[in-house]
Amino acid sequence: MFEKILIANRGEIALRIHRACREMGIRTVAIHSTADADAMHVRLADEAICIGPPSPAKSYLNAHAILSAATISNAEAIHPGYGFLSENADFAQMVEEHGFVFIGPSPDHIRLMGDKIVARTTAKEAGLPVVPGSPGAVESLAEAGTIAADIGYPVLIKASAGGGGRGMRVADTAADLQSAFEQARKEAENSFGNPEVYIEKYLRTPRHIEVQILADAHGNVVHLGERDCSLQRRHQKFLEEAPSPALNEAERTKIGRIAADAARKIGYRNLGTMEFLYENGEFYFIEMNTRLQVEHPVTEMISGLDLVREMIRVAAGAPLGFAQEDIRFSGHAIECRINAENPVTFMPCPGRVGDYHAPGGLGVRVDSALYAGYTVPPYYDSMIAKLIVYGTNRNECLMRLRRALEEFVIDGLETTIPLHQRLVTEPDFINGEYDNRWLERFVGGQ
Amino acid sequence: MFEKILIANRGEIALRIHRACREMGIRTVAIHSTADADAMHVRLADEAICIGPPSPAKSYLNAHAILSAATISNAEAIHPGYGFLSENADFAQMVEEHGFVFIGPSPDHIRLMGDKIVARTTAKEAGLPVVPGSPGAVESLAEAGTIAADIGYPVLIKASAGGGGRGMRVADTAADLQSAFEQARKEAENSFGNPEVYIEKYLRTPRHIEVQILADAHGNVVHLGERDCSLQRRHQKFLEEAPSPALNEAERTKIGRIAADAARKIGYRNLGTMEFLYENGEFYFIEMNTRLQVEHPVTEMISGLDLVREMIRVAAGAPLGFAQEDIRFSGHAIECRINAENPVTFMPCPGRVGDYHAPGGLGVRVDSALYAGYTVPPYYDSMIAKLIVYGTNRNECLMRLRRALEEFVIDGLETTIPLHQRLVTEPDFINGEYDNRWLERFVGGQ
Amino acid sequence: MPREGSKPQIDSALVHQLAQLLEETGLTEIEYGTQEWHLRVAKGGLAPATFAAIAGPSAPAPAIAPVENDPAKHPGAVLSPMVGVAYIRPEPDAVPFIQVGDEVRVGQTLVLIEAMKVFNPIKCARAGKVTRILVANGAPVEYGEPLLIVE
Amino acid sequence: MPREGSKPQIDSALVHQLAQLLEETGLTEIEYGTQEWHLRVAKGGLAPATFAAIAGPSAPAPAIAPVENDPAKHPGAVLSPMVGVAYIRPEPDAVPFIQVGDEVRVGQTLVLIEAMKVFNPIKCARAGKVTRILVANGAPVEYGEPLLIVE
Repeated sequence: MFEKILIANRGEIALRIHRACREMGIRTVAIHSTADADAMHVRLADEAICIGPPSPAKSYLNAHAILSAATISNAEAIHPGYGFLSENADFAQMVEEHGFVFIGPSPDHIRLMGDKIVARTTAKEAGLPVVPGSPGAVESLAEAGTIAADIGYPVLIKASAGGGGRGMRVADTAADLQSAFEQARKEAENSFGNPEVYIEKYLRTPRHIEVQILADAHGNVVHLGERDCSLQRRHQKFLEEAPSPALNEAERTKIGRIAADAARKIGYRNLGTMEFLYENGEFYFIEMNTRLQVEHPVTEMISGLDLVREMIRVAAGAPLGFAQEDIRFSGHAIECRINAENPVTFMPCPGRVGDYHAPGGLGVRVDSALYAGYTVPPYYDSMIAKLIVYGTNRNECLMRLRRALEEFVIDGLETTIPLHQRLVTEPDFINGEYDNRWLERFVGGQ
Repeated sequence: MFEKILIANRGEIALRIHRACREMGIRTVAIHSTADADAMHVRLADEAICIGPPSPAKSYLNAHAILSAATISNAEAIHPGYGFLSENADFAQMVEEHGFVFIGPSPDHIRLMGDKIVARTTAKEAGLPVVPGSPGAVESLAEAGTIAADIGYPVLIKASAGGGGRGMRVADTAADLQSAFEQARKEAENSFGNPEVYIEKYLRTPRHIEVQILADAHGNVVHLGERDCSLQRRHQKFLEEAPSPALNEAERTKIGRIAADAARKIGYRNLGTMEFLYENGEFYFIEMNTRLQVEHPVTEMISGLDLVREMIRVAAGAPLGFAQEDIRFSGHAIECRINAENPVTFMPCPGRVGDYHAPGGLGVRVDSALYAGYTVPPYYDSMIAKLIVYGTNRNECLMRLRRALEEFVIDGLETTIPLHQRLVTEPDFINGEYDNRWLERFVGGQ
Repeated sequence: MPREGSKPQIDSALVHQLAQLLEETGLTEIEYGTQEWHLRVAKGGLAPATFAAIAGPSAPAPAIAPVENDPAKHPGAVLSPMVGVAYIRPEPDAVPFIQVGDEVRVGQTLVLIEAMKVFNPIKCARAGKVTRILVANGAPVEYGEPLLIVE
Repeated sequence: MPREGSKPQIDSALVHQLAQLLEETGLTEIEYGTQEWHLRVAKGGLAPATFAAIAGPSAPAPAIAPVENDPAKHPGAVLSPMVGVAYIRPEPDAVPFIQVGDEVRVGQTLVLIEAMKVFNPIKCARAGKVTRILVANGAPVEYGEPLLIVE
């Protein structure tokens, strides 16, 4: 096992990784920008190294600085967390070339899944159901028209290099196609420096369901069930739950097996997530995230596994300690993402935290790097805490979530807690009857 | 189910009960002394009623005031928590006579187990192994000599009305008997107003192992495994774990079955704990606690049950939702009691809490009514927080406990956290090799 | 609670404003505070200032209640010695024990508190005039709750 | 969490400002506080000014760092522009680039920082005299860490 791991991230996920390392007896190296000198992960780590100024490009995205920090601290492995360089194949390759272990999949797999068109083709070949669409990039409006007519409207035009909802446009009818096509290309060009787009069937009321995969370096692959992440606003997940209230046991087992088989076929290693749209009993692969997800705790709660520990074990070459049949899911878990944002306008609200009091007691987990007096810097993501609640069934989980939200105190900042409080009393949510567009409607389409 | 429950307690256990009620959709009434007007349970409850001045005798032990509060708030049931009136049979009876439900066993069972000699006889008749000793009260030194010679030295002289370690003396040889007998009687007289004592075989290196029992009003009884509470100082438990590192599966199943059978035989109802001494593979019943225990969370962690919820359900007349064979234990849990005390001298240290930051993340639960700026009043118990940690096995649990203790910040007060931090690195503790006297030696026999 | 940065800054206008109030009112000292800040100005040869601690990081609830309006703090307040139900008449149709404006003497029953089905007379401990009655007939009262004010 | 002491420091400007307000307003005493800090100044026959350092709700972090002793805050400090390993000599046996007391000119190499196997010369941006060298040869340095002081 590793003696020392460098954590190439910040915020709650840096703390999450630090905790897993501590619990495995592994020493931790925190890296940080000058804006994060007082951050929780910096305070708790065995060593901390300032690698640059606040700008992410010069600190958390600065591969050279991170590798220098790994060198001077004699770290053996680097955990990239999520965001920043976690899905950057070149970074993963540099890490390996410099003799460190990258705690994640191989650079080749990151690269493969990083290009959405290649990912889709690969997924299809590996047996995953995909949304009907263009076989590859669509170069002209004429070609787009032919394909759209073939798969049937509405269609979605998506940037090949896309992510986070940018470079995406819907055409409801043939009349909308031209403007959607042109806007998507333009936004793709602006956002990713690459105007290439492709076309897919647009689903009207899909749910976002993703399957967690874990694979070791010896060809063993398991799935850890699904997460329902349909509650999104502007393609940002807001609340996630496991298991999905929409799936039955047979569907769950089937999609899990399909996802694990596909991961096995492509020789995938470490943790990964296959994201699907789900509508009318059908799954459609959309993309694979080759990293730890923000919402991984809900899977941990129902499977009893520590996913960060598993990532580290697998990266160190250890075989999985269990087979698919050993994995038992029990109970229900929900994660609320708490952002430093106005709960109505969603304007980010960085600043100094006054009182901070996390809820406690049975079945309540808080993953947060906040503390009273901490200043949330304006340079990074606005997610400041994750509240994860477990119950033996969904109803118990909802009731517990409600009381935990009542106890949560974060003063000095505006947060999305009030919106979560409204959400947990909504009949649609209580009944599990929501799709990917429900939350946007609920918050007034903002 | 009840609409409204009055919580006849304070501190973390009042908050614990409040949380269970909230999660069941039951409204809560907090009672409090004037010293606790700012307490967490008071802030969170649906209603709060001040029932008296700081002195416990005039507030939390004031049965009349509590019943008046239940009357004016239209509560249907009263949860007594632990300590205070929780094992007061007269109070339980008054509660019932006034038409409220007492969330606990019947007054008769409380009374039965409240007298230690009667309890011992009852336990023996119900099939529980007991420590060899006098059949009842020992009136004279001569009688004490005969009995001691018969069961063999060392012997323990104990107050019939005793508890908390008062009115207890060991005689190692016949030469010590007279002074031990006289001192025990005197202390019993002073502490409990009753000099009656009895004699038991004194075990040199026993462990304190207790079995959790849960029974409904329809004759269904289950056991929820054991807790090892051997780490004690002056008969006050300091750290508890489940399962016990000393028991094997066969012993666990056997003592659990014996305890459940005994509870069934005496017609016990609601939650209860049978405490045993364990030495050389043998169990010896010492007493039964007819209430919720401080350390109940470790059982919750390994059984997946919410014991306070179960108490409320059973008190409302609901049958248990599971049979013995449905109960599965998994993993390992440890609870650290964190007291506002100097960790070396154990001098209580009430006062104002400065910064407060509870540890979070996977497998960590904190039950505490503290918050930053709260003033711990000097009138009540010094326990201010319980840190409960779960792991899939004991080693994982210990590693997680270590990191959680590193993260816990309680400023402004002296606490026992440093002692827990020392404890978790001690080889004897890590190996599970400790008995009831180990902690006293570890802290220097203070 | 919105909170500004920690950089010490003095609001001179505020000091001037309090200084002027000092002039206008003829007081020798004004102390003013909120949860967030605290200001005291004084004039003349006063006793050394005693500065009470600042409210601090105050928990989820408001720390300071408006002292002057709290009848429980009134020197003439008669506080409930127990939790129960207050009655201001001996019987439903009887006249009240007392009314505002009444002169009361020591030992006179002011209110009954029912607790555990027992009616406990609350007697007057200090003679005076009833200036306020703070409880309604049949209202539940907490320990320490003000029942009436005798001045 | 390791914690440094919040070393009390006096902001003289603040005291001066309040002293001037005292003059202007004719007051004899001003006490001013926020949750973070508290200051009282007095004049005349009063007790001497007490500076009650209020610890405040202060988070785990020190609110104010000791400015004078931190070389990174020194106006002549040369800070490392990257994380890496510092070398004060061009080769293991060579003489150091600079020594304390040297006069340095703009553009002169002061230190090398090795990062990603590349040696980056850190050049002098402002002429002056080297008064302190703060890193040892071969020592790892963070971004922003002071390397030497040129005055």
